[in-house]
Amino acid sequence: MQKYLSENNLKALLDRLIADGKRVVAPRMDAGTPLYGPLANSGGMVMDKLPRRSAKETFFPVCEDIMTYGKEGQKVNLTDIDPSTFPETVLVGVRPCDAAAIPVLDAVFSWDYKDEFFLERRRKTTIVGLACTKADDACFCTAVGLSPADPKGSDLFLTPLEGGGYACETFTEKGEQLINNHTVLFTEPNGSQPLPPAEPQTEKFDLKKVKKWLDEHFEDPAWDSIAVRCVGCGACAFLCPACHCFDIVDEGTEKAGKRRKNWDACGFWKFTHHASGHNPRDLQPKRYRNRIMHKFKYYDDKFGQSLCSGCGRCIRFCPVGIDIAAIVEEISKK
Amino acid sequence: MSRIGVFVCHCGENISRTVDVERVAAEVGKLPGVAFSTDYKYMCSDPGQGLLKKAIREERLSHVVVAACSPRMHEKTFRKAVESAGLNPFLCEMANIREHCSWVHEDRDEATVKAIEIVGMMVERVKKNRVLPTITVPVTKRSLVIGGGIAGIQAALDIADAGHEVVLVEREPSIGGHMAQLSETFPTLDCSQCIMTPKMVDVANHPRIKLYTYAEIEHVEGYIGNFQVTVRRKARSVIEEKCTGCGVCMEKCPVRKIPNTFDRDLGMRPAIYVPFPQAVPNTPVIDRENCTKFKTGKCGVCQKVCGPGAVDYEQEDRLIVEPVGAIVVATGFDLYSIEEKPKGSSIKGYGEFGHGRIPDVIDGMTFERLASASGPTGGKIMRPSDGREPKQIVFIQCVGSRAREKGISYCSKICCMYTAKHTMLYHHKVHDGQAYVFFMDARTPGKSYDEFWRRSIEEEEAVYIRGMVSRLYQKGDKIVVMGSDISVGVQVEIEADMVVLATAVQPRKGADTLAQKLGISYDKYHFYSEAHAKLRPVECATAGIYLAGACQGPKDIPDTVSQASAAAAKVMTLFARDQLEREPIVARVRETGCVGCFYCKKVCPYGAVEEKEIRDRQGNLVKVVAYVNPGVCGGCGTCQATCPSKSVELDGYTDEQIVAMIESL
Amino acid sequence: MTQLIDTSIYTAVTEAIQGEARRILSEGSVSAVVGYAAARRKGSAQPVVITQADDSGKLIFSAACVNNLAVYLTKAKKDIPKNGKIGIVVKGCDLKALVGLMGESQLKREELYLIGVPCAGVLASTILPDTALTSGTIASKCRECGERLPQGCDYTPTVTPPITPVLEKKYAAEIARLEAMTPAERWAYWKEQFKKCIKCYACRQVCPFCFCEQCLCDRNKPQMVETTPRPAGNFAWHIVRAMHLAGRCAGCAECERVCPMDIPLNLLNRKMAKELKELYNHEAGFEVREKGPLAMYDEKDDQSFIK
Amino acid sequence: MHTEKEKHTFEPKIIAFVCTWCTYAGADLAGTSRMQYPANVRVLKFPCTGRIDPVFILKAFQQGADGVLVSGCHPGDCHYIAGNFHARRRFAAFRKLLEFVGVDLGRLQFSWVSAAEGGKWVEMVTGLTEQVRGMGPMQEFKELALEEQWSGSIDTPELQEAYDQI
Repeated sequence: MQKYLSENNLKALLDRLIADGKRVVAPRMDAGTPLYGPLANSGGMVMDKLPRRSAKETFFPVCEDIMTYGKEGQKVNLTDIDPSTFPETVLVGVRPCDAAAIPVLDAVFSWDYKDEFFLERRRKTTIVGLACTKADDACFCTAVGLSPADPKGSDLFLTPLEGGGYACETFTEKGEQLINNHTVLFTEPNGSQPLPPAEPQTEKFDLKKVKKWLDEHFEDPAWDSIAVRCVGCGACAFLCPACHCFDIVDEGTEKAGKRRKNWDACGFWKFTHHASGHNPRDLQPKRYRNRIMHKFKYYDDKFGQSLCSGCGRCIRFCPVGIDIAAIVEEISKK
Repeated sequence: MSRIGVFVCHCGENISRTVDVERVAAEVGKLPGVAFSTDYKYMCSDPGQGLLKKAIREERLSHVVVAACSPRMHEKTFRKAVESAGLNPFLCEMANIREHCSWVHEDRDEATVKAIEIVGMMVERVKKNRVLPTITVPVTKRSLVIGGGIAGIQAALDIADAGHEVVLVEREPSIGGHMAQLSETFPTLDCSQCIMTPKMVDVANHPRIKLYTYAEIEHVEGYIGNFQVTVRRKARSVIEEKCTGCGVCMEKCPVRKIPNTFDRDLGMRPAIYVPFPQAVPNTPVIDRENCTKFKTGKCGVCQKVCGPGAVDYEQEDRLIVEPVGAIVVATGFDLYSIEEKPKGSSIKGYGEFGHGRIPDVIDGMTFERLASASGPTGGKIMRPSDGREPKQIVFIQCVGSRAREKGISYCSKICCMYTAKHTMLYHHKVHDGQAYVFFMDARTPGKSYDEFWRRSIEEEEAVYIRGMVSRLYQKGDKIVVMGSDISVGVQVEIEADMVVLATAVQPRKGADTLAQKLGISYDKYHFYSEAHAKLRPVECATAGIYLAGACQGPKDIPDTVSQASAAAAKVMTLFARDQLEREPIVARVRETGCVGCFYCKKVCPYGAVEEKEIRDRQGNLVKVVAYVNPGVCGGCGTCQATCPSKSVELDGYTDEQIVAMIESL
Repeated sequence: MTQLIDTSIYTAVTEAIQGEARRILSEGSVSAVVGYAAARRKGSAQPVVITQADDSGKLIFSAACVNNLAVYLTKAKKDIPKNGKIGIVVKGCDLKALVGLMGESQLKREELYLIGVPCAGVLASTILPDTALTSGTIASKCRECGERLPQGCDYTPTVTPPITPVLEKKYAAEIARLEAMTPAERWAYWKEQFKKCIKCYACRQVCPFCFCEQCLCDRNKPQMVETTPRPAGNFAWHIVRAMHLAGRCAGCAECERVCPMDIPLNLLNRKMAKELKELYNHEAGFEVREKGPLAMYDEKDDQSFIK
Repeated sequence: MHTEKEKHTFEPKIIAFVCTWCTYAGADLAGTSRMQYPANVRVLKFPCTGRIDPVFILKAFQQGADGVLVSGCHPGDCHYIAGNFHARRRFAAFRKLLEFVGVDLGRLQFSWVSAAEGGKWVEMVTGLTEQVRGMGPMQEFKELALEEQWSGSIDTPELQEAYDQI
């Protein structure tokens, strides 16, 4: 289905959704930083900035409670969290790199164990994607086979038009539903041309070749020279739209507390630290190698694609300037 | 899961009057981990302790919380009881629901709720308590005594007589201290030298006393039972082993006009000298500052005349390390010097009394030397200025003491008595003389003390004037003393021939430096601090170090001797065992986490933190970490609060225990 | 009005660093040199460790050389082989951190070969590395920098840093602004900031003083600080971090630069530095000190806050 | 004789961190002297104020304390020679930090209470309790504990500003 949505109608749509009791999540400013977050009304939406963190947290929050415990006398009471209470959500203004990563996460959260926390949020969320018209030199979606106008992962995809407003295209029932529920706001296409898409780094990686090298080079001196500078923080993994490792922690007191699921990162020293004190990934190059391996080999081995959508966040925000695009490019040339 | 037993004490009615103890026991009984909870009339009584022990056995209790009085009162009692029932004593905690609850609150409901929370907090704490083994350290059964005055002499003799070796260190060339300078002593007026010198000789002859005179403490390492003390033996320039004490060197020394400090500069001595004829050891020392040989390189008379060849101009200071298990500090006092203000001191001088400016204004110790039969005047009281016998003499008490505005607010304790003694000595020697005493109060609490003081007035005709001296000045060869007699409210003016000031007793100069070497604390005047003013008056807070005499505070001879013997007794108690047990509240380093920043070492008040190398099996250095010597650690926990990674932990007060308590609230 | 900042000396500085690195590596007086190298994106730089004299040409210095390389010499960073003497390129602010590490027994001066950089300032952010250094893009720390020429290095290129325009002191102004607020307003401010925190620990990992092998905040027996990135745990984490750095922080502001959530972390450190300066006259500097202000005391310390 | 006790709507929770040698003993003395003070305080005993980690103060507030009292030996009286001197610096710095992040320092009190100052202990506890009672509950940390990261709040000042513009 193809429609036209004016900027004002987009705002009206969001306000109507909010009025309907839906949770509308869109890029907004949080204490000076663009982040995806729930809106009280459409006025808070910021469409021209790539949110600092990816859209994954809509389904896979930074931290979520999965169980609570309480002690009553000698008795311990456990209470599960009921995912059915999660709100109906519309996620608006998702960039193609973020949206494309969502099906990647779907695969991982449902292949053997069905993660109800993730899946329930996923079921209840309609994703409205937004094509990019700007790119910087950290962007590399095109290099991993996506594009600034790729609707992958979106239920409804918006493309900014030269004459203002957006061309809307639906890709799923959810997307059609959204239009059908608010037909007055969506008009027929008016022939205005899309704004020229952004032009990120265009040279496409030969991911097959990269994978082949990775298959054969678990041990290689290159890892040291690549990752010697890595300081072991989790910025790359936490900003990444596709990284999905988490840690389960129990927090609280003797009396009461919660079991929580928190984001985790393979760059952390503690990530593979055994209770015995042994750490198989004792040095940072081994940890960084895992990041590359997971993205371009392990995930591919299992699901037949890579775990990177080229958003470039890890490049922009790596404290020590590690550039995954440069690394993959170098590997592909080996 | 722990099986905690909680015992709530009624303390007769002391607790149960305000706190519903049954409710406390019932509520706490519901807490996870509590297997047994009861209340009882008197937990500290025999049946109470019996109840505790029985419950430990029958209920297989793993931890115990006794909710009763302050742990300061009965923690030891209950830990002992727990231990006798087979549990580690440190698995027992007390919840203070008396001093901190029932006694300070009236509202029964509020107090009960508070008691439940206090006990609950201790339940959470005790869950995290660990078995702590008692720490044992070996004891070196040798003692160091610092200071060879009457306090040090008495302590050294007592300890040595009990069969233990003593190292006695004295800064001056001879032992004897201030007591050797005194003429006669109150309240019996026996001659100080007569009772003192035999003790000095005993020290010299004692097979178990190693005497270092003209020596100072350089450095102290170690801890109770295991100190390593470095003693600096200053160069005497006379080889003690060779010297026979014949005294020829002193006779022949061409330099003769050096004021003798022992005689308060009233007499003269040569450059090679013993401070006084009865000195122990009787080995002279060369005063290198005044010796011609040392000043010009010429002379060398003493060496030429010395038969045994004991004079050694090349001698250097020697450092000797002595291992000891206990230290008695008996460094004594100095008299408040009123002619000059000590540098950096907040104490203000008494310029108005003219001491140091008017030659016949002297202090009490100078008067002692004048009155001493072995003193520079042979016991004749005469004026330093012209040698005339003073007919009118004024004694001024509380010079420096009890004068907050001048910086010393304490009472020097001995001045009332020695001034009374001075008036008597004066009256005995100058029959037609008249003594006046300006005083604030007469403080004479001691056996036969008040009688002695009364005697000075009633029999020895001293005139006591209650009031302070406002001004004092020289007029011809007289000293005019102006003051007020506040008992009758009139101004008094006396034309005196001599004025004697009862100056304040102060700690030795450098007392703070020594304290820092020893790691003991001192008060704002630099008197050393005892561990407890009433119950531990001879121990320092630093284990294994004891105090004797005026270094702790002004004291007369009987008190000094008593304390010296008490300190000796404490040393003997320590030496009665081969191994020393101490409370295992000490810090431990978790070496895996330690990064060796040594913040712990920087803040440790005890110097208990050492650097320890961790090596792998091949002997390669892996890292340097902190190590806390459990014998030295005082258990304050400052290291843990400072450690960035919390890699040092104070047993008994671990983060786990404290966080559990906070989280219980 | 934005002013361009003169960074023309960086060409000479780059050449000098290359020459010195080549010399010490070929002489064998150091086993490695930690410095900066150009990276893929235009204008970008990243830390590099070179061990061969032939690689010396890779070394650069530019306004994008933002990192404090001192972090690579700490125990938390086990990946740099620390056998023998190591050469390191330091700006004035980085040197202060190295000096602090020496005072905390983490480094020995004789095991380092310091190549000092006369500095005209670096960028506040390298999200877009190909950015000119101006009064608008310069790092806040450089605005109030008093150490453009590091002191006591083994080698410092003989170029004089250009006179930089006097810039408004942003930290001082921001601290003053916050101090003027009511406690409730300050709380609201920090709450919004800390709420963004995702506990990626970039702040900790780049901090030269966070050299603990096991961070207190990673421990769970007991859990001193909630590890979950929720507002409560975040607040605790940043307070504990600021407290642990009080009196130690050398002011390199790396924590703030690397924070992907733009939390003004260095404000906390600067505030503590300001207080410790006022209370105990302590300031991070070029001289190795045995004890920091919170590892010592004076009997006369201020206690007006104690009843 | 019982005086009629005033009933308050808000009873603050006060957590006290004290050293065992001085303040704990001082509080014992208040007990043996049968002095009266509000029942709001819960006392945690430490060997020395030198052992008190700033994190404990933070924990206490997070745990719901409305006021925190830290008390130890007067300078020079430390049983451990200098623990309280180190503590003094540490807390001088820490309170500045807490103040800077928006904790009202009216809720955090430091004092020296010796073993002889039962009266001063009563004064400190009573004073802080009444002061905190006047300030009301310490909401900040409690609210923080209830907030979840992922939900985001929809009324930040920044958003409010954006909303206001439309």
